[in-house]
Amino acid sequence: MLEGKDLACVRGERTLFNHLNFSLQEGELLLVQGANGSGKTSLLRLVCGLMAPEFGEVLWRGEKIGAVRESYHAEMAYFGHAPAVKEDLSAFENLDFACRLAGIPVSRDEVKGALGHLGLGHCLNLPAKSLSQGQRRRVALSRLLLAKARLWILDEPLTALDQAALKLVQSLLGEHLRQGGMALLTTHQPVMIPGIAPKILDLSA
Amino acid sequence: MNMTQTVMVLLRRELMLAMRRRGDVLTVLFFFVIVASLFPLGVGPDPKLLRLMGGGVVWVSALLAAMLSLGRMFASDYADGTLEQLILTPTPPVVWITGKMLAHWLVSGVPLILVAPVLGVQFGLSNEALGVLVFSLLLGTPVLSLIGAIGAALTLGLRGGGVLVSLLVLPLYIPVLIFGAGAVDGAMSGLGAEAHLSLLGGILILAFMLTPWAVSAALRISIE
Amino acid sequence: MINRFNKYKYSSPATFYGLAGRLIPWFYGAAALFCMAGLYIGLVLAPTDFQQSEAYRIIFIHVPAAWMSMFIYVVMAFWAALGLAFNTRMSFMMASALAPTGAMLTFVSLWTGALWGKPTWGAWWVWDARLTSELILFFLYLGFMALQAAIDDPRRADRAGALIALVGVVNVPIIYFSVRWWNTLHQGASVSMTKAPSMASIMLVGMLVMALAAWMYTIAAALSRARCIILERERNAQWVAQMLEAEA
Amino acid sequence: MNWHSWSEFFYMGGYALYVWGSFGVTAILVAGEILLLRSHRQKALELALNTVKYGKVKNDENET
Repeated sequence: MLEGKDLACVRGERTLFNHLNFSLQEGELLLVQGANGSGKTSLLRLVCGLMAPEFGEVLWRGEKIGAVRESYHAEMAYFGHAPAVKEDLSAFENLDFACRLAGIPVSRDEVKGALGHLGLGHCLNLPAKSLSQGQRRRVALSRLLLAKARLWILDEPLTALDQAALKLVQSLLGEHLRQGGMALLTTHQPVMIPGIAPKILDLSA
Repeated sequence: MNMTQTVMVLLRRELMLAMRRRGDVLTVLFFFVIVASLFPLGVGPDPKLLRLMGGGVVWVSALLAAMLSLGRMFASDYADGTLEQLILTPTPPVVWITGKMLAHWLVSGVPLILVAPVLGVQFGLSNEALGVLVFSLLLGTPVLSLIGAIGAALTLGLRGGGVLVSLLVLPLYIPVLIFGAGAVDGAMSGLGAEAHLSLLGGILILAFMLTPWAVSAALRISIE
Repeated sequence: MINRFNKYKYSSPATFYGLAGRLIPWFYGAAALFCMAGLYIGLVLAPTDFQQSEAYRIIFIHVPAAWMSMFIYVVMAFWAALGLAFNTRMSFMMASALAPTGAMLTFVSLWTGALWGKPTWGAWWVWDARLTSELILFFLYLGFMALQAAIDDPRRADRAGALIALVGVVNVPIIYFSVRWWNTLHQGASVSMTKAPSMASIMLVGMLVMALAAWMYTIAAALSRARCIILERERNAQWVAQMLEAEA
Repeated sequence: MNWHSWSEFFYMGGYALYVWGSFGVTAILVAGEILLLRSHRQKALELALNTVKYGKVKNDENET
């Protein structure tokens, strides 16, 4: 499904990685590991198409992602360092606009359900500026539930979350994978998902 | 989901955000009024001179005010990650970029057009010239948002971005200034404003067709 | 390892660096020769103009500088477009290498324009269409350089600069047209510098020779600046180490 | 030959300030650019030599 072929990434004067290969099939989890500055975030941005690789290519269903941009983006959800939550909008408005702009009309109940799933049911109408950093990240994560994407690309999804939320996110990941989804993620914490052995891609090597 | 829908959703979101940050919109408007009011204090109250200068002064003030508001166009979306998410939607970037530029014009261009007649009266413009002033702003201010978007996109996240954007964008604004102020001049002197206005319209069409592509490229460059 | 990033051998910085190093002295030499010849024609051989006396001799600097300043901007945009289209790093470096020389020549043409204007029009600065356009061109150069200077990441600096150069070159004709329009409307000074003196053919020859000198100088300066940029950017590359060791 | 004496040449029919002002400033600017280029080259060479001797400078931790 998703393949990286002979990828190279150069930032400034440094070659972050070179000759990098990976592949991801339905139901698989790929953990990207490496020291700070080894290019984890760059790899994720490259895979989702925010950045062009210096060399090599990323394939989705056997085609270059640049060539199938629309269908690729429709099936992919990205969660980056910044949660993409507007302070001046409420949790509901944030998710509602985000989904509509992504071309997925959602009802108020669906949004409520997704927020409830992440333990934020009571925050529906609160402006995001009154939410804590961890709560904002959970609002952003609930977007993943609404987007119903096959491929999740998550950059440090577990930072700034408390124990309960950590468990919750891991169980969401497990559910997503069991339904045939795919996930590519970077994290500093260990990821424990029963029944799933993650593939590891180590950039420091 | 079709493209007009995307643009409409984006517009609704941008207007809602602007409503919740009314202060920013009003700041630009006051800036416009203050800059235009400084000129008589600088050159003296001679009505003949002011009538002669009126169109040009209002236009220069509009240019500066439009430039001041450019920072808001992409900066907050860039900072909080919304811009990345927009790029990763299936919608072609030029579509939502057009929506963004339209929203910017509605929020920072239209208020200028509404206030401009008051400033024109202060400078003693004739009724006909006031009409032409409003019409020229109606054709010209969208161009300011369109061209300005390129500068705003290129300077995303740079230190000193605000000053830099003026250096990049103001030279490109010159044709709009010339034809806009020229139209008011033409109306005042009785030479007619049609030629100026149609050239301004031509520039608007050209900018509308070309700038979304340039902005799309610029955002890609800045976000990498 | 670096080699696989270079799609085209001759656009590779290493090849360019050596080639440019060998060419630069020739271009400087040619520039000096043309300049001496041009100055001899312009200052010594060319007769006194019956209208403007000796002041017209400024055009031997002014006109070539003005030509060159406009031409360099177009060439810069050409390299920028090439870089954006084919992702060749050398093209971006050439665009950045040309800008300071272009800005310098634009300034020269403004300066000499002012010095020519004072005795001819009686004012240091006249809002003449050509001078005004040249001033705007100067701003465009400054904008390009300021943008590149503000960006730390060389890749982004290259591309952002290239885009603004392209936007600029699309706008230049529109700006020039609008400024001329504005100028005729306000009946400002419409005397143009090139047609003012009744051009004797020797004057034309002098101007062309000076223009050639400006060409040669621009090429030499741009090439040597490009070499500096390459050295800064590629200092981690194998070939730089080998070259420096060979020289030491 | 258009001139009868050096002083006449330098006098430029009364336009000396303008003519020599133009040629002089241009010469200064060109010479200045050449000097700047030379120092730029010197700096670039020193930078490259330093890199070659002491290896890559790895101080940037930005991951983006």
